[in-house]
Amino acid sequence: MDLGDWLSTPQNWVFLVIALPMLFAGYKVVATSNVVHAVLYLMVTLAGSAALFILVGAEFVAWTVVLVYIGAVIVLFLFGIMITRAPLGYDVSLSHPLRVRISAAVVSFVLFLVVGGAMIDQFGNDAIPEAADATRTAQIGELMFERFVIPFEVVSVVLLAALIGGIVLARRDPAADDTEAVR
Amino acid sequence: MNVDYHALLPEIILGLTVLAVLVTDLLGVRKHWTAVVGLAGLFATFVPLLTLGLCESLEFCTEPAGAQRVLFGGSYVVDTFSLVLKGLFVGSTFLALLLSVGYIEEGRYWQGEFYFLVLASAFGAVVMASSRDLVTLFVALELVTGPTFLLAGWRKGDPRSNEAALKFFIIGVLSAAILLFGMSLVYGVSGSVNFGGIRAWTAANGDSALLTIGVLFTLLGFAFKVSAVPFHFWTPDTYEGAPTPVTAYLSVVSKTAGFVGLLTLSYQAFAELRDLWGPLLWILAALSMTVGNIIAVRQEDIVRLLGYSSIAQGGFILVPFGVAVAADASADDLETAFFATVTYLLIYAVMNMGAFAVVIAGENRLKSTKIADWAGLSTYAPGMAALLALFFASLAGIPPIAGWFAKFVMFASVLGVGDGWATALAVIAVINSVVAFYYYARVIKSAWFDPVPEAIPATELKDMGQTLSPSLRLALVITAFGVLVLGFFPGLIAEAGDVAKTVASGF
Amino acid sequence: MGWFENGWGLSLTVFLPLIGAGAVLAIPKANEQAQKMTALVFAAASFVLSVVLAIQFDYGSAMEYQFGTDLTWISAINSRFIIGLDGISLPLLVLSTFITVLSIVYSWEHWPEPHNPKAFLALILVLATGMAGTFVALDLILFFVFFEVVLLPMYFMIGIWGDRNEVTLPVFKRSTEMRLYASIKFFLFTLFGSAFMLLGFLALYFRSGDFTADGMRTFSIEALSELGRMGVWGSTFGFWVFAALFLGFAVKVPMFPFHTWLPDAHTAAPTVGSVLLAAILLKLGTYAFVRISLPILPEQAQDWAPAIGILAVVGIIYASLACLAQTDMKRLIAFSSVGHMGFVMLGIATLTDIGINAAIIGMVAHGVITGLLFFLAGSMSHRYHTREMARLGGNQKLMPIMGGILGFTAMASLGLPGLAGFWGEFMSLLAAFNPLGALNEDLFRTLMVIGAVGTVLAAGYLLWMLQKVNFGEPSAEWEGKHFHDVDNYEMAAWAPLVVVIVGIGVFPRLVFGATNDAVVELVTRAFGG
Amino acid sequence: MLINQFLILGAALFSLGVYGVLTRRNAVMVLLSVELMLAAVNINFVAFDRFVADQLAGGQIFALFVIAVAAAEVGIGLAIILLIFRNRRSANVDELDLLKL
Amino acid sequence: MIAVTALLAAAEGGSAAEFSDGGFLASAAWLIPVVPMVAAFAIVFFGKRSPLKGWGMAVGTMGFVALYGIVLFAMNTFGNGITYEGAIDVAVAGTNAFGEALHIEWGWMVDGLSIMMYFVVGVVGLLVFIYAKGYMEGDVRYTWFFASFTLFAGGMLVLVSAPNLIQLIVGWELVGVASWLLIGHYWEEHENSSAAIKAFLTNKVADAALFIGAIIVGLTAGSFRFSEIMHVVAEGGPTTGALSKYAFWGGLALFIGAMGKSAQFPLHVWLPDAMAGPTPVSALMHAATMVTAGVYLIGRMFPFYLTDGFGDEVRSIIIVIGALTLLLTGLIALVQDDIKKVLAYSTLSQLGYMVTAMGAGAYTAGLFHLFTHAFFKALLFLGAGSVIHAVHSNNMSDMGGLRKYMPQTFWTFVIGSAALAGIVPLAGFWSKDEILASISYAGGAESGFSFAQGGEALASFILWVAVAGAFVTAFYMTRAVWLTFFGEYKGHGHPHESPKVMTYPLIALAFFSVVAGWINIPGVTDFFTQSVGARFTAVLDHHAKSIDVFLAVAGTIAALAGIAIGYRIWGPDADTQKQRDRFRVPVLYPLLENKYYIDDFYMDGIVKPIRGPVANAVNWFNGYVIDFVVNGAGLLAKGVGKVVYAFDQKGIDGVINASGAVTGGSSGLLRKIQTGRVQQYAGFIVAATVLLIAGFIAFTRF
Repeated sequence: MDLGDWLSTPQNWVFLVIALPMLFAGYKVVATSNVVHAVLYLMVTLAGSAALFILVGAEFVAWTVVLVYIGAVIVLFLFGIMITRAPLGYDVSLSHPLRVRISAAVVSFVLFLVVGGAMIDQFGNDAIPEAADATRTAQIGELMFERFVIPFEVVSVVLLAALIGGIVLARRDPAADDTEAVR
Repeated sequence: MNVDYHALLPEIILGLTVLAVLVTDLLGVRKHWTAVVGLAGLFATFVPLLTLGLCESLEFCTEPAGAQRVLFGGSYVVDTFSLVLKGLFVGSTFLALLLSVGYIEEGRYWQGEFYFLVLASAFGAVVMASSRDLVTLFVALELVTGPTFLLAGWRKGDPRSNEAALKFFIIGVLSAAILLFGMSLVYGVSGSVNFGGIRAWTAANGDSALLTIGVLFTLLGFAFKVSAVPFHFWTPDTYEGAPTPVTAYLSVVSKTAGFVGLLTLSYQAFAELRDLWGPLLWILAALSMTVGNIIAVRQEDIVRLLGYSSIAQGGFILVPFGVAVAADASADDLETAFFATVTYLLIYAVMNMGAFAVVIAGENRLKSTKIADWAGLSTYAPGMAALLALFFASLAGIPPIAGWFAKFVMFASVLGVGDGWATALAVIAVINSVVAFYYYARVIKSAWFDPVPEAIPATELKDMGQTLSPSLRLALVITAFGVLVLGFFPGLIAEAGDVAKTVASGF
Repeated sequence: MGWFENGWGLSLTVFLPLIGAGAVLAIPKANEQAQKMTALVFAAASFVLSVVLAIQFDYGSAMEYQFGTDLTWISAINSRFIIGLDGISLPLLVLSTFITVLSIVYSWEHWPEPHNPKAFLALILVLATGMAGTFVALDLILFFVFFEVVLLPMYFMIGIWGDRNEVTLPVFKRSTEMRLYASIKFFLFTLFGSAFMLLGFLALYFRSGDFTADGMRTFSIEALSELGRMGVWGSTFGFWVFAALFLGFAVKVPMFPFHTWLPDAHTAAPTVGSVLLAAILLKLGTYAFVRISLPILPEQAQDWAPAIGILAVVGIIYASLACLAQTDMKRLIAFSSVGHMGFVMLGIATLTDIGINAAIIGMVAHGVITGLLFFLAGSMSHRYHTREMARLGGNQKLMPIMGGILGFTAMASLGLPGLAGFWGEFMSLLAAFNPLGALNEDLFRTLMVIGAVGTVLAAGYLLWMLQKVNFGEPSAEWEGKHFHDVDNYEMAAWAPLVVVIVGIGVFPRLVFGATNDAVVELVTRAFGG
Repeated sequence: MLINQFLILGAALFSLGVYGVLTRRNAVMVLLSVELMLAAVNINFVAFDRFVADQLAGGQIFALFVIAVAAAEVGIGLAIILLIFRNRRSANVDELDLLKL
Repeated sequence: MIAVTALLAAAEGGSAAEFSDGGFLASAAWLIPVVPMVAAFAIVFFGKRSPLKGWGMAVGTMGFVALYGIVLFAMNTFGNGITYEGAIDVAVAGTNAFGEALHIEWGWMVDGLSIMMYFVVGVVGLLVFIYAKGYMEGDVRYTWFFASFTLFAGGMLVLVSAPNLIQLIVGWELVGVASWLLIGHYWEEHENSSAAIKAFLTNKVADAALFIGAIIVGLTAGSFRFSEIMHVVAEGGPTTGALSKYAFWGGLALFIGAMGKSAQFPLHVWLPDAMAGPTPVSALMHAATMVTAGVYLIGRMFPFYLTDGFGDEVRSIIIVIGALTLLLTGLIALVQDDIKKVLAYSTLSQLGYMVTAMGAGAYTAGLFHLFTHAFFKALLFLGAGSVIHAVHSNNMSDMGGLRKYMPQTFWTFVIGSAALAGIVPLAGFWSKDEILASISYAGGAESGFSFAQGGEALASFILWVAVAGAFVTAFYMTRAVWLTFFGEYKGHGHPHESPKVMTYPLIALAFFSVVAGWINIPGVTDFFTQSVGARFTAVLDHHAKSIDVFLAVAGTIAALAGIAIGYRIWGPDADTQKQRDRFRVPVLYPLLENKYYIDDFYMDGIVKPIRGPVANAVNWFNGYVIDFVVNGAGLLAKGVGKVVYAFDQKGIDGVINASGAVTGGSSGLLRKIQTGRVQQYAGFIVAATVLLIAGFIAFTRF
């Protein structure tokens, strides 16, 4: 199907409306020279992805993204930036010099081309089947606790470990520094 | 739903142990009790492993031994392979804890949390051995890796340790992302997260460009875990910077976890895609062996040397995968290759743990890991020097110490195919093992042949560090005994490897 | 005593020393006397057992493996614990246990620096097990393991107790301690060889699967020899496998281009180390040729025999000439080993039963003779604190007995008829006149003539060595010094060797009686006689 | 809706993330870029999930786990960064070289 | 075990039939070699403690051997000839080319030839041993001397009792070693040990040939037993073809071996130097043992050398070598001042006679000369020894006029010289005459076995060489006698007659020197012929049935001429010093004095180069070529490691280097830690990944 037909379907317009800002925001995340802005741009991208999930009918995932990412992770990032007193204003030295940037750009662009090419080669014009209804959250829940209970438990341990370990590392323990520093 | 709790018992016990450790820590008793609890838990975990393994000889056991216990619709399987590797993980973690106790206590570290994290990571490894779908595999892998990021930085005051943690972390998350991207593609193309499903689809449709990318990304994600060249860069720094027991843990458990991923994916999920992973791992094996060995020759720091040595050993462990490049490799050959990898992993675990045990003992005594400072060790610490020689000779693969058999099965697996490429890999491996002899011998030489450096008066060394923690002594005894017995009776370990190879069946 | 025949006797002979090593290590460092006694007891026990084996041995059927057993060992690769004793391995087994005992006796009062009897004895005993095991192993992997067991102990012996003088590598102008250079050289050389040897073994293993009745791959030497007899290996396959094995064994022997580790190792090693190296370790290689290469790859052996023969003879002449240039007594003896092993290899290269008989008696003779020579060299440098022959003149005057024994041994070494050394040389030359039918007669006869010239050169360097060391007036630097002539421990260690040298020389049946039938059988099976 | 439009978007974001990882000097920024990559992965998963009409909703569940794990990793990462920052005994931004990895 | 074989006595038939197997004496003859060997070791271990310091044992042993020898000789000569062969199988080592087991045997031969040798070695040996007691009195290594001396005789007996080539080699080398010990007896002086080594090595060169010869003959004949070999030669057998195929080379190699021991030109150089040993050693060595071994070997193998199609071509070489030795070495004797050297060269010349005879196919004649020569040469040496003992110098220029002081020595010496010169009716005359006769017969057209093209001509030429030799012999002996015993005494101190223990042996030997020849006077007695004729395989040589008057006269004239001219030059009324100068012929004299420069050639042309440049070159090769490769490989590997590591470090370095400075958070630390490496790693990883996928897709897709 050609571009015309593609544009004739409304969802695609919606898609474009969401996707293009996402790409722009994504670019800013890696390009902007302001730490805080970068974080906010990331938020935009994630929000976009959430929107896309709703578009394809994966509500639960979408809301989780909003909750976990925008609700927690982003805040975490902001805290991190605050605590480490990273420059809140513009900081041109936020990225490596141009030489590095160019080579990195080449690498990632080639990566994009190869992967994208492979995708087109693989799926061509295959369309996502029109889903009768969105995936029911209940269904997700059932699967989660029957089929995927093990990973669920595991991930809980991951989080616990991250939490406890994070605290231990991040906290200032008295006098540890100088004694340890010697070793 | 009805779950086969017998099959899950090891995970359950281990999970409870993890929590128990945490609780003990809160109780505010002497910290090393947490370690004791952890050790006890690990020990307890062995029991169900045995009952599962020796099932038919036990009356209460319903299913015959070796039979696959398929859980959760095939996303979680308890078979001989997973049992053997769980045993390996639990055992090596046990040793790792033994190594830690003295070290951690002395260094004023956060003990309870330390053991908690180690055990959590081990828990992940154990789960990994049974994972048969991408989700479980990924999550388990993250559980293995996550805590190790933190543990690498456990020597909080030491910038080197911090560096180690950060480097490890950044490379880790990057490769995790790559891995995930690959998994997503594999899932998308094959339409299933389950190994069985993936295999079925590939069997029917063969591969495609996108699938190739997916598979490669996935495997490369694991290549990072096993620190195969060129994904090894983090290894030496992290090994050197992290607390040495953590290094030991990384070099054995977390590395082996990576190999488990490679094994299950290659021989099950991507069983039909041999022409993809065969060449890939062939290349990685050749690179890892060669680069790892050549660089190790130059090392002056013993931990760093072990880092490169473990890269090289990783290469040796990868060699059997190279069998897959042979188009006419029979199912038998592939099973042999699988057997070889598993056997190598088992022996490697024992001897590498032993090597690190000695290094920790020496570090504890000399407060240095410079090989030059270890000169003349035999004059004031003959026992330690002897053990050093023992384990390094084993790593070098000199009969009659365990290592030789690992190398042997490795050679055997690739030579058996009679394929040009496979044989070429064998020859590369031979030359590399000769190179390896040199730097392992160098350490032995320095410990035995060289005079004590003037800087350190031998008298001081004599009384210094006589207090090897009992746990460390225990670890040394276990590993030393292990390498000797396995050296003379490699049949014991070969059996384990033999039963494990069922996973590779059905080619 | 059924248990004795069915493997226990042999296993005990092999493993007692290892147990002894454990026992020695268990004894506290201070208690040296106990360590010595323990070591001696275990070594002696092993020797006695081997003698009992030799007595019980059924010489009527020397071609069959006796006292053997066949147990499961590594089922995963179908490698089995197969041991056995036939006419070929019997003399070598006895030799190894014998020399071990003498080494311990000698060490009693002669400890090399740094003084550490415990470790030293333990290493000797481990060596003993490795050596004895190699001679009885009938499974390639078992053989390989034993073959390698000797490696580490010898590495340590050279490295720890070795010669501490500085040497400067030619060309590269790097100087290092002799022991360090020699030890790593020995280590890497040997491992390099054995790595290829292992590849060869594996190749055989995998090929064997296609030919055995039950399709089982096997490492059993007997089974593989049977296949070899049937000539199942392809020519190119066989060629490469033989090449791999050749590399592994030739390094150990050592044959001409691969010999350079030997002079350094022998010179640097402590006395007992050199003795064990020369007396036993070198034999592992030659024995492997007889036990493995020839029977398993007979056709390839015929293709390779000329090359081996040529290298052997080159080695003879080359070593003799090198000896003439030595100023260091021990180094001279070391080089002479290369020459003598050349005769052994020449015998093997003829692929005739005469030649192989010659080779085996040559091994035994070289074992006792060169062993004794190294003992003497060790004791002399222990007294004079130098091995420079120029400075040792007139030793005969200062230490008549030692000088006498030295003269005797030198005579034995140059192949004086009536002493052990003669048979190896003469018989291998004799065999070279009538090599196996398939081989080029003219070539081997030429080799015979050159080899005969080699005997002249050998006489030359040994006589000149005696002239420099024993004869003339003692140099002024020993003026007024008192030198203790041969002491009791030395006498106890050397007298038996002297007796054996004369015994074998006068009555070669001591060796031939055991070997001949086995060798004839071997040749007949491999090359159709 | 084509599957590819989602995939290409994912690939693009992923490549951007890679670019970021390679170019950012500040550890936090690097971590941000990784999050970007993970977001791309999630898009892939969900899109594929719908595309193959997976009865097990494997893709969505996978995405959920990815989110959780990502959160954990952010936590870990920030903790490490914080630790390193603490070992600089100074608030002077110019000395925070370490973070400008 | 003991397979005693009265070998083939019946099977041979013909001439061998009437021989007896010697009964008990023969079957017990193994004692002859064994007793001395045992005694030698016994003296080493117990000699010092024994009353006579070992001399007792030694002389007792020799007495036993002598007695045994005399009895056997008598039985063999005057009774039936004895042919007996005993053998003990000591090993079977593989199978020979004919599929038969290869036996190694010790054994003992009791036949005419070996019995004659027993007799000679025993009798001469006994006398020399007795004499030695006096001569060696007060020597530092008195006991040791007798031990090795006994070993010397014992080795010779092993040699002559050998029934097979291998045992012959054993005895052969034992003699060599014993000679090495004895020549180097005074090893404090470097020259002596060098002389010993020279003797040993020269012999070893020949022995190498002997090895090869023995191997060739033994293997092709299918047995190492002389009896078997001769059987194959004479009667023919399955292996005859094989043997005759290699007979020439085998025979030649064996002869080269013989040349070594019997000091034939050009391997004669060791013998004169062997004078470094004590005089009794020289006496025994030159008379009965060692040098006779070569001749004995040829005699032992005689049928092989005689029979067409086997070794007969070799004889043309043998005879030429013999003739050369005969004349050339005789001439050297003319210019020697050292009395022992004179005798030594005369020995060489006489050995030349024997070998020439053998070459001419004269078995009996050759051995007969060996027999007689043994006595008078021993006599002469002991006489010389007695003189040296008296004047403490070897040089005739320090002697003169000794006949007044030591009459017995003088008279016995004169008798010996006369015998050597071949004056009727002394022993030397008969044996030399028989040799001349045989040579002339070989030169005669009717000789049944002329050995080569134009052989007759060669032989008849050599006949005159031999005659000339007779002349030379007489000449230098006259010179020796005169310079020693006549004129004025030029030495120091007061010479005196030697003790009885030394003079009695002289007298005894003098007696033999007179009568020994009478047992084989052509046409009158042929005891010796009968005696040495007792062989398993009959030796069909020619020996004169009646005196060849012409040759006898020619020989005598030559001898008398020699004496006459000798007398003319060295005679009493001539001023010896002036005569000496006249005697120094310009070119010839230096040539002779330097022994034709052969020794110099060997030393400077062969030995020194090998010991020096060649050996060093090889050693250099070892260190600078082979080890260069080895060490080079090692260092190269290290170098590569360095490079790769450097590359690796470009990504990784910094932290480790910093680690040294890492204590205390100095800003220097920070600058060190400041490193963007991690992203380089990341870059590597991503790049590698992209490359891999691109590569794989390229390979799998297109």
